[in-house]
Amino acid sequence: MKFAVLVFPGSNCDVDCYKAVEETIGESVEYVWHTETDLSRFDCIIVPGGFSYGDYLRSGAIARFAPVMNALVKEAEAGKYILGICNGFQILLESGLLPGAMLRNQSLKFRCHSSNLVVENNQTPFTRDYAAKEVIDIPIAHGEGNYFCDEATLEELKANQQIVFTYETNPNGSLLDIAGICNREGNIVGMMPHPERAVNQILGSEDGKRMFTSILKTWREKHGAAVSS
Amino acid sequence: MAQQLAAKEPTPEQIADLQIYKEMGVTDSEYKLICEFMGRKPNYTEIGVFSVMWSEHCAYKNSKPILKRFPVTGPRVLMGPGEGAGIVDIGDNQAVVFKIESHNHPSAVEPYQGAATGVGGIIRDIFSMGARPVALLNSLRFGKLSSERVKYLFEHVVSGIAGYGNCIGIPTVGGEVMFDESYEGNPLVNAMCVGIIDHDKIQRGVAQGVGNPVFYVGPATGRDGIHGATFASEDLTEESEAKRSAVQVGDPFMEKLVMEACLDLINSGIVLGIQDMGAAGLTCSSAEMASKAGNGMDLYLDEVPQREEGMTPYEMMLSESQERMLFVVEPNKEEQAKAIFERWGLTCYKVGKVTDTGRLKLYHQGDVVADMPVKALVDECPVYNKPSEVPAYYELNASVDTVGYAEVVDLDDALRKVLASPTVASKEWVYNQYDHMVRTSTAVRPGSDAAVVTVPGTRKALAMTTDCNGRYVYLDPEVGGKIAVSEAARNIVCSGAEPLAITDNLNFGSPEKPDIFWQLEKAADGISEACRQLDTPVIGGNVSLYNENAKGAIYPTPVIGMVGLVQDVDHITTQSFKAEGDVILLLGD
Amino acid sequence: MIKATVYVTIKQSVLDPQGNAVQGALHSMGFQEVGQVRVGKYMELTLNTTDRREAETRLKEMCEKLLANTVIEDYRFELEGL
Amino acid sequence: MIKATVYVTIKQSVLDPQGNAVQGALHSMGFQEVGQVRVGKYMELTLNTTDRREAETRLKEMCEKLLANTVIEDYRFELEGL
Ligand SMILES: Nc1ncnc2c1ncn2[C@@H]1O[C@H](COP(=O)(O)OP(=O)(O)O)[C@@H](O)[C@H]1O
Repeated sequence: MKFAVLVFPGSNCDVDCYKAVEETIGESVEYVWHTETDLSRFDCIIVPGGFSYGDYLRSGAIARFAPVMNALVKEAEAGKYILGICNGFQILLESGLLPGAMLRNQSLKFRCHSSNLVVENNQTPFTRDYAAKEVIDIPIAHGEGNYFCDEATLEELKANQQIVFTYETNPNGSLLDIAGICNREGNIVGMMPHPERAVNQILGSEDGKRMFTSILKTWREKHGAAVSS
Repeated sequence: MAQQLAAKEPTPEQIADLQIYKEMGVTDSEYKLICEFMGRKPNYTEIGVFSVMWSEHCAYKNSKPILKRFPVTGPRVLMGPGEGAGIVDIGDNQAVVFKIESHNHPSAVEPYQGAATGVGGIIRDIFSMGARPVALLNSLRFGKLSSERVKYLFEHVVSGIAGYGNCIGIPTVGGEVMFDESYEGNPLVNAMCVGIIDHDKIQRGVAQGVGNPVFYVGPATGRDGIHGATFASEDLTEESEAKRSAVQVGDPFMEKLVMEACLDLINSGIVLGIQDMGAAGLTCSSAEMASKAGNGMDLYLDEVPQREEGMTPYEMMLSESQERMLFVVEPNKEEQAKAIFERWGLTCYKVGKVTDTGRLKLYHQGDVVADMPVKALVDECPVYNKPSEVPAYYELNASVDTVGYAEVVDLDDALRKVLASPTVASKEWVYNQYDHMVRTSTAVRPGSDAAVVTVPGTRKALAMTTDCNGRYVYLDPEVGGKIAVSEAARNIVCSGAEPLAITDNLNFGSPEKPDIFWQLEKAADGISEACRQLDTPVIGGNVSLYNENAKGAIYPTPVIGMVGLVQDVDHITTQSFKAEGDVILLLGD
Repeated sequence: MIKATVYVTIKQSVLDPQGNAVQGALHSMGFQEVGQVRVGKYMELTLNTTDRREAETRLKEMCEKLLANTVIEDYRFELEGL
Repeated sequence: MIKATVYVTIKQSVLDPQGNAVQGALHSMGFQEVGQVRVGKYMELTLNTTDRREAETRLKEMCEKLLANTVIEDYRFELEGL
């Protein structure tokens, strides 16, 4: 399975995502520069966290116009797996690949700490190795993670099981404690917490690992068990 | 045009007659000395350049005799004080690079930007050595939290540190915060950065090779912080409040790009010398780089990108616009360097060349607007041995009966009071605003004794801490200095690491006062003694003097930043009790 | 040259964390008369064009695409010849 | 009730990283005509008072103390009866 980690000017969790793929599932992974225009060789594309373009104006707003984003939209439509983490989630929202928008944390402060998430939907390609309603420990680190969408969208999210993770204790004021959502088809997941920071006991938690094993398992099933990498 | 701009500036004669140099912090005798080195009266640009090069901040003219006391060598020290940061061997061809620096005065005026640019500055010191910055720490002191101004300063300093470190993606893993009246109006904001480097990648700030081009990279130069370096060496007055509009604004996004591009440039192996433009920007970096190579430098100021129109040579040379670097490559490597920066969306500008004249020569709009001997700028600032005197309070305290105090009866109440004091209380509110996990190497997060950061690709880790109790140092500077180093060492050892070396930030009052100078001397003696005993040489540091307000000087606060080596991540230990029934032992007496 | 001024505000239906925080701070500072507070962005752009009509179309495009996020924000702008 | 509109802008001599980033983004999106961009704040406050004079004095105080950081920002405001 081939992973891409996008790199925008100001991305800073790109290295962490790359390492996480290597360490958890050992699949092939490549950095892809924001100027590239073809992502068709990849099976899963990770949009990492950080402060793309300094998060100036609104987080994710400027990154959305990078050339690589057209390619990302194309692969999204083709059903490739896409995971947006933190700033990556914000970019997916700004680009319209996921519905809604981010407001500043209610406290107006950046918050970085461990946080307990409830797995609301364990049927997505990224979450099938978790149990339904399982509580997992995945850290957060963001200043704008206060998820918002209008009522109609929220109803849709609920109706289609698009809410993937919620916070046990809401750290930012997000609607319905939302920590992560997916698109209707389920191939695109965006989340504020950082699974790539929870792949090793030395970092405090290993609960993020199963996001990577889940996606590998899904892909293998789809492509026949014979394919190993 | 050059004449026109210059016409608004005082002439060399006016500078002499009206003693304009004094406004720049140059004394009469220093001015005379400068005239001798120049062989004539300096013009406005030249005296400006001298004034910053001869400020305490750049020349350490009052503190040099103090710094001489420190032990600075050891079998593991690869680079001691003098360069951007010190470097210590950690085996396997790897080394740790670290340094602490203050941004006290800028933070008192504009806490968010002051603290943010302090972080930006120390990061540049680390990556300009060729190292990858892997962790940040900060040591903060404020007045009592009951005051509105202190709350404002505290809140904005913390968000400034967070704003910069989080954006650039270097985890802020530790530090300390203390509150005491003595820091009222004079907060201390010290930032430390730790980096990792391979031995063969170590860079120096030298302008090598006569004829080689000198490049500028980073954002355009504006009128930011003009005279910031001398400003930092003056007492805070009502007047300095009015100098506010010269506040530098940090752009961590820009620094991220500059950092990645510079590390790529260094890895490509084509850099001959590189230095950041810190205090006194272009002046300090160009003069120091030329001096270290024993060369001279010509700068073409028209080539310097400018943010504002009509900037004078004086303004360009003294600007403290942030996130800028100066570097030298061979002429045939120019295109390669440009391509590396372009990939990061940056432009580098050829602004000068290395010469064999031993002079710093500035060209602007067709004229030579300044021509100064490099050696005089960098090495010839007079060093002062200030008078020192035992303060009256010290003798008074020495005679106080410390045994006769009433015994504490209500221990519960006493404990509660101690725990409730902001200095002792949990600092979670602070460090939860810092991204302390990015780079996924943080093995021990803030909240324990020292933070521990793993060294990628090895079983090793680095433990790091900052410590100082200004009250102890005030009561007895020598003992207090020893305590600061020892406390840092205990924090390191308790994390499973062997202490390697320290960096220090000497935050003191005005050295012109004999009792303050005495504090400085004694504290340095204490630090030196502890460092000798513990085999932790001083590999770099920073001096911040004149931390005074109307009520007097701050507590003498020599902040110690210490780094230790954990040989194997399995040796990492943390503070918390682990399991019921475990035995608790008390070590020491 | 045309000078454009763009105002971006958070929609009435959306909670404005910054506005609430400012309101709270003003109250605690004794400015009890302060009712609702909304915090938005104010941008000044110079446009190298003299064609006002075109400037208007282009600016609208900039706002829709980048300057405002219409999921949560409203915008309006003014143009002024220089 | 009085409606106050406050405009906070970064002083001309002070670097505006956000403005620069927006300018760069607009250029790369093909809006070449965009010259300088400066990003500031725009606030709307309702004031529970009818005394315009007083509102003015009080608002000035709010700006100086909280709404603007006068070290690096300028502000101006408008008042309007509701
Ligand atoms: N300014 C700061 N930045 C980051 N971490 C901090 C800061 N201040 C305190 N900390 C962290 O909080 C913890 C407790 O700090 P402190 O109360 O000073 O305890 P100690 O006396 O054990 O150092 C330490 O882990 C320290 O690194």
